[in-house]
Amino acid sequence: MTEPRGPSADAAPLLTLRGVVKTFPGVRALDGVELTVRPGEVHCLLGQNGAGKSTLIKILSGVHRPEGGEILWQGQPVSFAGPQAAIRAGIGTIYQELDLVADMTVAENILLGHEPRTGGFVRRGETRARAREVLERLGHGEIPADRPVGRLPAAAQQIVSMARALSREAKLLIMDEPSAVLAHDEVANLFRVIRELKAAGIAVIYISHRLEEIREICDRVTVLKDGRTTAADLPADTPTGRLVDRMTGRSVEHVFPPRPDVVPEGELLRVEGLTRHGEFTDVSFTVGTGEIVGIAGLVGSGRSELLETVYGARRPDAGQVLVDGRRLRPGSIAAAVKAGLGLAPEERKSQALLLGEPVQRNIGLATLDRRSAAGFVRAGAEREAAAAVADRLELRPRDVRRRAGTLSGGNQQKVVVGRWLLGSTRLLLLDEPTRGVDVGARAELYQVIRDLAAEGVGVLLVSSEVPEVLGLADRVLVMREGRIVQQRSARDINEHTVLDLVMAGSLLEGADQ
Amino acid sequence: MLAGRGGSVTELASATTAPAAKTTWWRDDASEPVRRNLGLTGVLVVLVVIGLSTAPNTFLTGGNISNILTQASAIGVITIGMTFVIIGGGIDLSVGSLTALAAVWCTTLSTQSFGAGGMVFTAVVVGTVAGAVNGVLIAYGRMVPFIATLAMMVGAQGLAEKISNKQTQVVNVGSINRLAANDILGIPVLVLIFAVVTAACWVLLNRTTFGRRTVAVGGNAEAARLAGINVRRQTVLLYALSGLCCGIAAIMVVAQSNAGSSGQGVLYELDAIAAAIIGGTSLTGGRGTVIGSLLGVLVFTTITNLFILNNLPTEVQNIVKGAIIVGAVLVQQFQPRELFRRR
Amino acid sequence: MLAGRGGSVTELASATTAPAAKTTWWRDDASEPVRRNLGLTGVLVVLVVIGLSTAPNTFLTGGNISNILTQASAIGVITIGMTFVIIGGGIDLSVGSLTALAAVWCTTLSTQSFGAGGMVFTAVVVGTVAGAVNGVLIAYGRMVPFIATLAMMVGAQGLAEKISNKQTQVVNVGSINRLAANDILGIPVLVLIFAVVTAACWVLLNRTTFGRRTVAVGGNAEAARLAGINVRRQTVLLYALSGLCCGIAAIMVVAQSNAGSSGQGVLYELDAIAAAIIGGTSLTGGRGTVIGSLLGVLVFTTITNLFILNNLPTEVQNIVKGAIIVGAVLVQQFQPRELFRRR
Amino acid sequence: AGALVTGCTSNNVAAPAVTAASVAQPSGKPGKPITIGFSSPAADHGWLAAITADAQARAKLYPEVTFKMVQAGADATAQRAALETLIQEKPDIIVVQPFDGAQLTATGRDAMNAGIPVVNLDREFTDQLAYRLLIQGDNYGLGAAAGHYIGTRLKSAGKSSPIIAEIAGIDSLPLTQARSKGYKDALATHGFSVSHRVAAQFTVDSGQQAAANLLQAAPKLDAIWNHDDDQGVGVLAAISQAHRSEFFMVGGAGSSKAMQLIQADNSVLKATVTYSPTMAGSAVSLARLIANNRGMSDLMDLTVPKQIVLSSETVTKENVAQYLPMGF
Ligand SMILES: Nc1ncnc2c1ncn2[C@@H]1O[C@H](COP(=O)(O)OP(=O)(O)OP(=O)(O)O)[C@@H](O)[C@H]1O
Ligand SMILES: Nc1ncnc2c1ncn2[C@@H]1O[C@H](COP(=O)(O)OP(=O)(O)OP(=O)(O)O)[C@@H](O)[C@H]1O
Ligand SMILES: [Mg+2]
Ligand SMILES: [Mg+2]
Repeated sequence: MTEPRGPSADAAPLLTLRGVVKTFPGVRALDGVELTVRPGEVHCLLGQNGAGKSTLIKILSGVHRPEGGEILWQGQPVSFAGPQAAIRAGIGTIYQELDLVADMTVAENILLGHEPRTGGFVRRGETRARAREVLERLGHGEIPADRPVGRLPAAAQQIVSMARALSREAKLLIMDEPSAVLAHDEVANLFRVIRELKAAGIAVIYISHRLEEIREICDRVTVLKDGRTTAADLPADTPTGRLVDRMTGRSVEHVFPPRPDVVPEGELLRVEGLTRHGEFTDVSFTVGTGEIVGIAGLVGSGRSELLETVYGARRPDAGQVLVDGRRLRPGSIAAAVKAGLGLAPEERKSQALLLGEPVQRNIGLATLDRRSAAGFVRAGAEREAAAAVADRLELRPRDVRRRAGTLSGGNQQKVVVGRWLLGSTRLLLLDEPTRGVDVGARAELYQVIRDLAAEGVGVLLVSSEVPEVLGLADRVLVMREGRIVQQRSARDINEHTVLDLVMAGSLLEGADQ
Repeated sequence: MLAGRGGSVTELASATTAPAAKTTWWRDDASEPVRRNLGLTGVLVVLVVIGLSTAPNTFLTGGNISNILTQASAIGVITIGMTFVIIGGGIDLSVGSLTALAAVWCTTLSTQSFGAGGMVFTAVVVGTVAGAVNGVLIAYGRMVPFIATLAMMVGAQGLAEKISNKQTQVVNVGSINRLAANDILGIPVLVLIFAVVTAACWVLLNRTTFGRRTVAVGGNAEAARLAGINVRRQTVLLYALSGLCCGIAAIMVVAQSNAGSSGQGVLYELDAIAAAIIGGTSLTGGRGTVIGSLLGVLVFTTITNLFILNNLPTEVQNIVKGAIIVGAVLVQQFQPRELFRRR
Repeated sequence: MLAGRGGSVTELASATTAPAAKTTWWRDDASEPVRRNLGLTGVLVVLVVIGLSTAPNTFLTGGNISNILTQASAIGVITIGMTFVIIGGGIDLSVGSLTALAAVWCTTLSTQSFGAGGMVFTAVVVGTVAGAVNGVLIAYGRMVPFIATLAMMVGAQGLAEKISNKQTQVVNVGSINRLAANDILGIPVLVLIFAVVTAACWVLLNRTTFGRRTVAVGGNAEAARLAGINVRRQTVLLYALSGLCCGIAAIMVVAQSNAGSSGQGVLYELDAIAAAIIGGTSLTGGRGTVIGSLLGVLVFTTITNLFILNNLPTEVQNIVKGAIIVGAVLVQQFQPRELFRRR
Repeated sequence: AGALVTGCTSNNVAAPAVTAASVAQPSGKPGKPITIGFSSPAADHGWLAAITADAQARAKLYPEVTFKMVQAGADATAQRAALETLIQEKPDIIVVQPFDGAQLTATGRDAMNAGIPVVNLDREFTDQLAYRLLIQGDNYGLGAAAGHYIGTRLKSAGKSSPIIAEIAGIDSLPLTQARSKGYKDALATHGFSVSHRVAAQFTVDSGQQAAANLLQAAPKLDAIWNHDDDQGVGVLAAISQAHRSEFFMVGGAGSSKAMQLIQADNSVLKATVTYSPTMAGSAVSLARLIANNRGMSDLMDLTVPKQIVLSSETVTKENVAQYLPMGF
């Protein structure tokens, strides 16, 4: 063990939480949390999906009010009446769910609530200038300050969200899974910024399910389980097994299930010359029965669009999609679903979930017809099927009658994937399936995907985490700027090669193609 | 318990028992509509108490109750159709005009010559087709529902005036007129029709794939689309259903007034939307209940009845009605716990 | 997971110059509101061409143009207020009644005795206070805007009837009456007021923190709250602004008719909402422009003027108006690219 | 009588024209070509429809008259827009039935100032400078006539404290207020008062609803006055649905359907008080005379008088035959 990094342990704490309690109808989300954060340290919060991390930070940022316990801010007990109070006290927050106003420009979003102004009039030039300054600092000067935020892809929106938190004078910056929508290069960028903040004496609370990030950036770690602190102030290099044990109460053995040796026979999906102008060009590949094909690439390389086009949610400008050798009607989701395709989309809130509806209905949504007779839904069958999926994916809480909107982020993600585990899906299109999913559940999910493949289901997987693509897929496609630049068996390719291919200006490109 | 200050690594006995996620289903948010309906029932009870104390001799008579229910019938059927549209994420401003159009069309002399069957058929077809046109404009023409149905509201009104030449068309088909005059086992026929429509629509919303799709389309259209639901078709069907309800309501209105006129149905859209919303249907879509809308209609109809029983002048009626709406909603929302909590 | 190989990843990433710079983060259709307004301007041009060909001698005369603009003034001011409310994520059904209430209140004999200043002051205060009450019910009573303003619509109507005793109150204050009769440099005073309100509201929406907060609250109330904006206060202010606009409009209506009556402002809510929406304001909040609403009002007023010039009977007017609305929206939405592409 | 009750409240929209022809004789010789502008509130209501139909039919009788009718919306603002536009077109004379006299007075004055004489039909402007001729029905008299009929009939039936109801039209219109006041005043002269008053919207279904509730509020009634025969269709439907017949009812305005029922004498409707839309035809005829600078042949005066108030007649079984042709 090395010395805990960061400021010395006996510096006066910036923030202390004692016995904080918060309940939602039917759930005790926080049940006596203890946390101590010192100035200038990067403090990580670890915990499974639904452990209460987001709830905790929402209490710190004044969104929720605790029902019990004590919060000491710079030694003084505080109770924030609302987000405004927390902001004024010097706590900035990057929330897990995006908190941007789609129709406002990047600059306006960044300075929302504290616009530079003269007597009620916004000083627009200064707004833009300050926004650019923060974006530069984040290494993203290329994001246009005048563009409405709703027109940026998710990753860019995340950066805007960070820029907003940075634009305020904060003593403590809270980041709730900022890396979930970021690719590795963006994460590196983020870490650079965090180090700068740290150097300036600003404390950071960092939440992530990626343990290696914690090792890289954190000074200390606090682990939550079921709303309680199970370990506080662990050093960053605590062995993974120990961390996982604190989080889950058990150890997670193999992250990636073993790949079968048999070469999949039989072709399920064939994509030929698929093109959508401005998104991707001349994409061709196949997926066999029981084969898992992974697509790696940078954010913005057009992978999501490709999946959606294969699925019929977008109409291609050229090319065709064949299932079992039969051409799918372009632009028809109905045809795709009928042929056995299923898509777990990238944005769970906007693209996948009915947040006001119970989990069981969300899970049953795509296969409604299969559990109905003469137009009548067999609700019992639906509940049973949903409960089985919930068991298989370790949904927390397990109750499938809860509204989907009350689940934690990671558990919502499980519902999205779980929808396609029902019924006779033959080709599963997964777009960032593990975004925000905790280590334990992730392993379960990988196993489920592998099991499905073993049953003969084809899987097309898009992920921004290269190791996930390499570890899970049988075959890897690498996309760059809307083109497939490499197709290879996962055994014959390593992370370094993928990253080289993914980046612009790769030397390997000419050699391989 | 966790006082560990300083850099010391404090570990707790690994918490293997999971005390947290104990769910008590009755406090669960899923029961929110039920609570809301209870609130509305409470409002209704208060109104009944007011009725009993201000008009003790007339309010709770069989005649007055069946009067209230009869008054609620036509607007009730329309509100149920509206509920589906709103749950499906839309709005239908044309219900009043469609009712007028169907009423006028089914009472022209030539339609009347086909007898009651012909009239019912005409009303239902006119309503459904016009509703479907709304749906097509919205689903395929990608018009905002508010504007598309506003255009239909204006246009159908004009068409109804054109057909009737702005004259009130008297109905001479006895069986239609008797619809409103007769009752079965003491229950007026119109009320029975309303009950049947309500029951059927409850089943439709809660037990069928159509109902599920409606909720999905209104709750998150993109998610519904990606789950393989034909959002456009569903949209057309929803507006057609609302139009169908207008057709049924038109027959009821015609039976009640023994006449068809382009002046019928005026402002029904506002009444129907208000009843649905006070019944807990969310204007942003994806949420609402048939029972809530039923209660909403009954509340409004009972208020009107109370006013007349108490002989209130219209201006006072209006002021009091505004106050009652505010009061009803605030009562309905009242949750003791929330008093002490911000959001 | 980068486990184990994390180090190399980081090196690689930091070694390469920010690769994101190569990606295009956006697709260029930021000019959507502009395009939309262009579409509406197109619709207006088409209407002018129709006017020129069907009523060549009267349509483009100075008298008729200032007539159209004058007709647009009062409803225009209300529409601008409504635009703010809708952008802020709400809706205001009470504008018609508030106009009536302000008109009636400012034309009582006792108010008239204070002269023009007293009348203007009364109308503006009545409108603003009633609007603020809407806002309080919505922001603090957590009522759905539709229901809260519906209650206000009904209640204010009753109050207006009560105050005026349902009599039309004639105005004897010369300077108020002259507002509608006079013009400055050939432009009617009412049109000038409308222009000033429009310009001021454009600045308010586009150049002030108030405007930005309106968009934020309507676009994503939760995000606005998290950013430290006082959402409730903003909501109250928005409805008060709408009420203020009703007060101004009441003065304009009173000046035009030399009278105040509880029948004034009937159905203004529908006209204002329709004009705002056709002008590109989104009913879900967060999006809309003052210019679009201005164009929307002009389109509707011009349509009405064309009907009158062409002597159409009302039923035909209605049918044609429905068709024009549909046509206008479809034309406005027309994008050649979209024909070939879904989504 | 059932056979008579066909189709519409008015089976013959053109009927007023026949009456017009007979009345139009005296000053009938053609004059110079003139344009008569006409505006009335647009409303989908039988009586208002009859107003426009009658005016139009009368204008057709005069070959030299160009009839320019503008309709717009259903409120004063919309009508003002219509009239301002009409004024731009400079007709020789304008006949206007304002939505609300007070609110359109300024517009009437504008027309007069622009040199266009105005015939003010039915609803009175508040300023005499705003019109050349006022021809109106008598709303107060309408209510008074109904009140007198009911009062007299109840008196002679020996009732001492009868229960009397009123079903008004749109309550916020000044004309409704005038009618109710006349009714109340007339009843008071008999020592009676209105015990139940409800307001409808001049439409059939609003009449039905108001009446249905009213019948519940008053388990026993002696008399009802319903302001308007069009909404009366609904009122009568509600009465028959409630199986009530212990009272009698008086209508208002005088539709042909109502008169037929009175003639048949098999319903509760025993009388109606006229408020005839034929005043529109008269207004057009008189406008023509004014535009030609002529007087009415039966009067000594060289020009048309400034004001004509039509009286409201009570139509009962005894005299209904005489009024039937005037029904709308
Ligand atoms: N608004 C809410 N209403 C009801 N229950 C809620 C609400 N928000 C959170 N919960 C519940 O509280 C618990 C903690 O959720 P929280 O979002 O804090 O988890 P988390 O640790 O952030 O998980 P994840 O890693 O998946 O984001 C969960 O059981 C969740 O279902
Ligand atoms: N909302 C949007 N509006 C305009 N352009 C967009 C939008 N979303 C994505 N794009 C563009 O589409 C292309 C593909 O973007 P996208 O981020 O979906 O790709 P991806 O490979 O799926 O990345 P990710 O890792 O985020 O899934 C990019 O050129 C991007 O600029
Ligand atoms: Mg979370
Ligand atoms: Mg993507």
